[in-house]
Amino acid sequence: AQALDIVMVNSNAAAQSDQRTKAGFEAWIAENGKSDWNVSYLDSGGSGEATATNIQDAANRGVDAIVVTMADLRASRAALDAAKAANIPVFAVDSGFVDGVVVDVTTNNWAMSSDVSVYLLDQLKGEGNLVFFRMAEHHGTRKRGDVMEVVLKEYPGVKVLAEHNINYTAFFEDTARTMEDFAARFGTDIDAVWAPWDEPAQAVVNSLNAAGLTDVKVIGIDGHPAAIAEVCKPDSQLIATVAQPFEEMGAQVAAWIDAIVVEGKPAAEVIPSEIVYLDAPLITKKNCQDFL
Amino acid sequence: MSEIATSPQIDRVFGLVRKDHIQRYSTLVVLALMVLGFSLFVGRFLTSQNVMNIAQQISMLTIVGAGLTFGFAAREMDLSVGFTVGLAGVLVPLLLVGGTPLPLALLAGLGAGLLVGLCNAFFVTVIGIPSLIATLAAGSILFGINFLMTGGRAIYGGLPDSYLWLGQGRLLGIPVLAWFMLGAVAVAWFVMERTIFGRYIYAVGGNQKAAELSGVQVRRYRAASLVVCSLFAVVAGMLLAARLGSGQPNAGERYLLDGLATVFIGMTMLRPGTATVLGTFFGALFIGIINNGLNLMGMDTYIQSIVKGAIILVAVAVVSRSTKLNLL
Amino acid sequence: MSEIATSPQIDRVFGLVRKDHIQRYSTLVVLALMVLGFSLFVGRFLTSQNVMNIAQQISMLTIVGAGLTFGFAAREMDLSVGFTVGLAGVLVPLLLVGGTPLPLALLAGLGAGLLVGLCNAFFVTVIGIPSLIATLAAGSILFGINFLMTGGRAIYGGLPDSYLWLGQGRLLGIPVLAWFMLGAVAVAWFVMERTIFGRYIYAVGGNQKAAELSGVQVRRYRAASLVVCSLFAVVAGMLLAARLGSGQPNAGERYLLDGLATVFIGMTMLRPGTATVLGTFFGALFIGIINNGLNLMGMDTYIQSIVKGAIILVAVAVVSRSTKLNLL
Amino acid sequence: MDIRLTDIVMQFPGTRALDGVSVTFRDDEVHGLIGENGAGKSTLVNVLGGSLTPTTGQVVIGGRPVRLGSPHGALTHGIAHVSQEGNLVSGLTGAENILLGHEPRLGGALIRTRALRRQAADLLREWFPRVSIDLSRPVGDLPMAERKVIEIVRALRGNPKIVILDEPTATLPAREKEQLWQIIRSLPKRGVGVVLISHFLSEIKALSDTITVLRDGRHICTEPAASLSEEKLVELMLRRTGGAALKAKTTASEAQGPVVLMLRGWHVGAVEVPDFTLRAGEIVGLIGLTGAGHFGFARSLHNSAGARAARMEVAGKAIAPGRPAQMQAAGVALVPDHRMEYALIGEWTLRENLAMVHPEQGSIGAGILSPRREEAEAGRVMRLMNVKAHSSGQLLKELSGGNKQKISIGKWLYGAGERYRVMIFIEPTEGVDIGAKTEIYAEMRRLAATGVGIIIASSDLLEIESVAHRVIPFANQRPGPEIPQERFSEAIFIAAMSGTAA
Ligand SMILES: Nc1ncnc2c1ncn2[C@@H]1O[C@H](COP(=O)(O)OP(=O)(O)OP(=O)(O)O)[C@@H](O)[C@H]1O
Ligand SMILES: Nc1ncnc2c1ncn2[C@@H]1O[C@H](COP(=O)(O)OP(=O)(O)OP(=O)(O)O)[C@@H](O)[C@H]1O
Ligand SMILES: [Mg+2]
Ligand SMILES: [Mg+2]
Repeated sequence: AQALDIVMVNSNAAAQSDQRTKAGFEAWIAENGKSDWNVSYLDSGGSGEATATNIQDAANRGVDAIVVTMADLRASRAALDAAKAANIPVFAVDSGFVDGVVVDVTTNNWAMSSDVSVYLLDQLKGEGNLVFFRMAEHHGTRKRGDVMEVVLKEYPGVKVLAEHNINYTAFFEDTARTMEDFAARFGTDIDAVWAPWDEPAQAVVNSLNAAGLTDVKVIGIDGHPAAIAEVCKPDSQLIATVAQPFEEMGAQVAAWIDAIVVEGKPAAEVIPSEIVYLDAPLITKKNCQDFL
Repeated sequence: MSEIATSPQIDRVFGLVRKDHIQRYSTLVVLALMVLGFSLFVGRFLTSQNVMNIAQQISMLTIVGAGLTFGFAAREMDLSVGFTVGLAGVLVPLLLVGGTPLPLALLAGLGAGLLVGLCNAFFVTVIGIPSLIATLAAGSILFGINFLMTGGRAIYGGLPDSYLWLGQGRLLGIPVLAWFMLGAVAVAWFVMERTIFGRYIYAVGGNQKAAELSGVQVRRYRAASLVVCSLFAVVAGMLLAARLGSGQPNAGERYLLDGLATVFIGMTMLRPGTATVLGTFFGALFIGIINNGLNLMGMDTYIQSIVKGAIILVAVAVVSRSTKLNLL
Repeated sequence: MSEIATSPQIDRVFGLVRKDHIQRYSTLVVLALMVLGFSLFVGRFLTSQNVMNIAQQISMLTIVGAGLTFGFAAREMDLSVGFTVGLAGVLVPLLLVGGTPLPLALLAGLGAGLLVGLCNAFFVTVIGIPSLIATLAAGSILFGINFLMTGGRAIYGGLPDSYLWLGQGRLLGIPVLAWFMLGAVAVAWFVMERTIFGRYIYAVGGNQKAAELSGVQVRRYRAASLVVCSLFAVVAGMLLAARLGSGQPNAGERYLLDGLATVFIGMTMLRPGTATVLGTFFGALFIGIINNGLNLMGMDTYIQSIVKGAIILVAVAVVSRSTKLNLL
Repeated sequence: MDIRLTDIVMQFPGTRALDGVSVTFRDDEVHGLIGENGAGKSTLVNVLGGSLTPTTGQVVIGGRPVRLGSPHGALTHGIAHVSQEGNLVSGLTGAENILLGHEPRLGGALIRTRALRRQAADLLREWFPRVSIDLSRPVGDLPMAERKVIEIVRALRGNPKIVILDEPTATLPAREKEQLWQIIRSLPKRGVGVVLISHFLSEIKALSDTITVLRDGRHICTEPAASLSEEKLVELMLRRTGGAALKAKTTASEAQGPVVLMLRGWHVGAVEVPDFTLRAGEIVGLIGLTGAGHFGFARSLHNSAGARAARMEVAGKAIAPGRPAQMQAAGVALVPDHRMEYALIGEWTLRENLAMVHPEQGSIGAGILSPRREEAEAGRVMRLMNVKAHSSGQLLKELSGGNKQKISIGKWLYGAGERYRVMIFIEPTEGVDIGAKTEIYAEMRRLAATGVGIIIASSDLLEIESVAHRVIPFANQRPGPEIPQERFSEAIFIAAMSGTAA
């Protein structure tokens, strides 16, 4: 075994995606007995500037590998150059492939959204009123919203009652509050709610229940365990989500680090392509038991 | 000595009354006009359902604001209050998920608030660090603690219904949260306006030297104001997690700026320049009603933000023209 | 009559020097100790590469802090400063992507800052709204504008190299950002400490009534302090976007609390209780060095946050014990 | 019961304010404390009142050394302190201030609001039977004189053993002053000893049973008042023979200069002045009772934003009323009362305070300041005004009251040249010792001699008598008939002020 110093820079550690990636990464290390890997975790709290600073400091510290999760690496150009100059490999998880990164492992946000969006609209049988939550500040949620917007064009029978851009810093409370207001405003006119990821979807479900609305179809994306459990409740209004394999991404990156940094294999041999897409299956009330 | 100055000539008295009222109630008048406008032009604004929504939405903010009011009255600012909200909002769900009975978990939350308040008070009154710096540092420490407690993740599920009821249930047809808010406002108002404790808090904030010369134990009341701040913040935090049905380590952060806003707006009414509990309550109502009304109008988030800022400017302009407000 | 009092007995003079120095330099001593500690125990801390990194990392914060220092000196607080940073950080990249030549885009950024500053100043000095409220509302408005400009998304790519050079390049081996920071500090220091303009800003903040009765045009200098605040903020915003190579509408938000922290820490040194440009600079250095040093030690973010809070408390405790600091 | 201070040393950075002072204060006498500005009087009573802990030395009460620690600690030992700078909570009402810390309670925690109002009114009536103050208004809205009364009532409310009054009459108008004198005289009989600080020697002499003189932080003597003449007191305080110089009167100016200020139909607030003329070289005194409008009139000549005038001329040029900056440009200067509130910045150095009005004097052009030039000009003014400080870099807040006042005047001499044609002084010797008073009067006379027209508004009638050429008494917001110098006397002043002009 070889002792490694690794830094994992989380874009926003309060988000489940970062957490699950981290968990998968740690699990792989534990399973493979890499007790001499020393990993330090830096949280950028959602700030692009903090991400750049964290990468820069890690590069300067001279660690053996840097993992960046859920950031947008286009805003860390100079820091990546510093890592490159110091010959430190940078592994990106859902952070976009840019020059200076070994690989970006991710899922396809357009594809995930098209799966679940079409599913929702089909469940409505092309008729009904929709509340549309979006969030433009994160690239993933933005792409999902854009896809929904395009898909909607083919469903003239579905009317968007209201659109709301979620405030990222307090997304859960913001969504809950806004949904309450929409419930008061539209009442039983609401047939469906589209949320850009699972946590606001959960907030929407809570608010609907509190407002006494019981016949609304809600979808989320990410497939967080709590969301899958919610989908599995027969009477829950959350009808679908998409399971992103964050743990797998974490584990995959750990395995690559082992191969490239420890065993010294050339990156091109270990990693199939610059961007590696992992599958993200649609989860509905029918198949959810398989994912619990 | 003051015969001349106080000889109450009728017109002067009327002049005085009018001017006083402009100063004290102009922000409230704007609030009333806003309510009227929304009632007339926004369909579901005045439904009981929506009124309950507003009450629920502002309750945590009001509770945090009420706590901050004690601090402001004593001229102490608690910049750690958002993280204290977060602390309770993570600690209590964590304990509950771990199987601690509800009353114990709530007590632990209060205990944590007491501890935070006492630490802040120690650094401010014993060591002498200005509260702005001490609580800024405390906020940094609490931020770390909140995230460490859960390893950064939010807590979902596994919370007992009795707990969720605090944040989502109703009592006598009124949201439990609203009861908490009204209770907190009533208690805070009573303490500040009707007890010696409150009087001394105001005195310490008004003129520390004078309070000292009158035999008021200044340190004790400065310390108390910070402890009360933290206690109200943990109550808000526990309720927030119950409302969200989830413990989120960073959910409290927005309560600092929003809480300050309620206090500032409150300082423009009733006794202009002074933080009062009722003023803060109306301040929270003000913000809550703008948010809710604009949401019901279906206004876009970003435009809402602009309109909200503009309304605040207009509302405060009237009193500002006639009184010199010193908030700092 | 002054022969006796001024007869400089040696021990008295030494007594003076000692006590004064404790007050004025204790925070700096902690800073120096910290640098020493990191140099000894953290391998790469004292490399020229890392020193440049630190300079880059704190430069925007220092520039914002220098602006806020003008506000504090005049007793005006600009709570919109973070959103003003964001405004420039979105507007300038947007113009550049749209093909505007660099000098024009930068001028537009400065113009936007001037406009924001003048609006703030108008509401504060003409309408009379306390700056805490006026700038809080302005922040809400700017937040909306920043996001509306880009529809909420960040701007990537399409930025000219000459612009990126401002945020990422070097001049004479030193990061361009560091030059900007040093320039801003030098200019701000000179204006505040060596010009009548700066003296009047301090006068207005020190005793507004006395300044007015001394013939100082109080409004003008209060307004000026807010305009300077905004101007420094847009400079920081333009540099921030150049450093990131991206215009992010919410990138500025953390500059409010962090900027205040630098000013507060600065107020504990040199002239305790007064905001000074050099104090703010050292305050930013303080925070920047903690962040960088702990990062280099490989400490987890959350523990870093706790350690940072603790270091601030310790650093400020010494001066707080010996002086009464009034920041509010 | 005795309270004894023994061998008190108080060392401030750079200043030894008290140097081994021992005094005994008793609860059955009025103990006068005198000394020039900066002698250490306030410092001594701050030690007695618990606000300062001495560097060395002890406070001994009833034979036992005690540690007071804080004003609260002193209060528990029966020592109440009315400090030189006012200390009330301006947001609270008069009644609430009087009983702050002693509120009538219900169940230990609640305030009995009605009882509080009644008790406060009773206390006011008990101590100041002939003063009526609206105790239901926030004290921030009350005139200074009323605030002082409230402070004194608050100090007396718990029947202390010793009450410290640090220059209580410096800002009091005549009528309140007299009432306070009666109260001070009566206190020892009620078992309350008084420590009285005042720069009015006649007042000290008339009220005290015992007098202690301090000089440069050292105890000079403690003697029965009866054994000390005013001349002797001056000599002990100043180390020079008192007498002629201190009593000098302004000589009637022979040649009347040109008119420097002319007003017709002046309205400001409720004050109305139909006609006013001031000539170069003359000193005009304004007097009046509380609320008579003379202070407001004096202030309005410099800060006249709210004033209306049919005509206003300064040095022959017609101008419109305006803010201080405009009036200064026209040649009008004002030394206001309440210096810490209206003139000075405590956290600033003396140099910066002095340069506040005319910083350009210390500038090398283009608005850039030169510390060396500032230093030189500040030094000049400090020598001219004889300021007691260890350097021009000392912080203003560290100066004694009288020396602060000198800085407040010195501001207008820093870089002023011949620029001001009209100088207005309001209570120019508030808290100033008798030596410094003569220096300030001399400065006013010197300015007059250089062709400045001077207006002085003061509640110290002796001051007016010794410095003015003519006096305009105000009553009910209107000027009364002018009193020429040859008719000056206290009796005539008082008659004119109460509107019953002789
Ligand atoms: N906080 C302080 N720091 C430094 N020096 C001080 C401080 N307080 C007072 N002094 C100095 O101590 C000396 C005595 O001051 P004190 O206020 O006791 O004088 P005083 O006799 O009350 O004078 P006055 O009649 O002018 O009020 C002065 O030289 C003053 O400058
Ligand atoms: N130097 C000053 N310059 C401007 N305004 C002043 C000044 N001093 C006092 N004032 C104003 O006058 C109000 C009353 O002050 P103060 O109690 O001294 O009364 P006054 O006008 O001086 O008359 P009097 O002393 O006879 O009561 C203050 O609250 C303040 O608003
Ligand atoms: Mg004194
Ligand atoms: Mg007065």
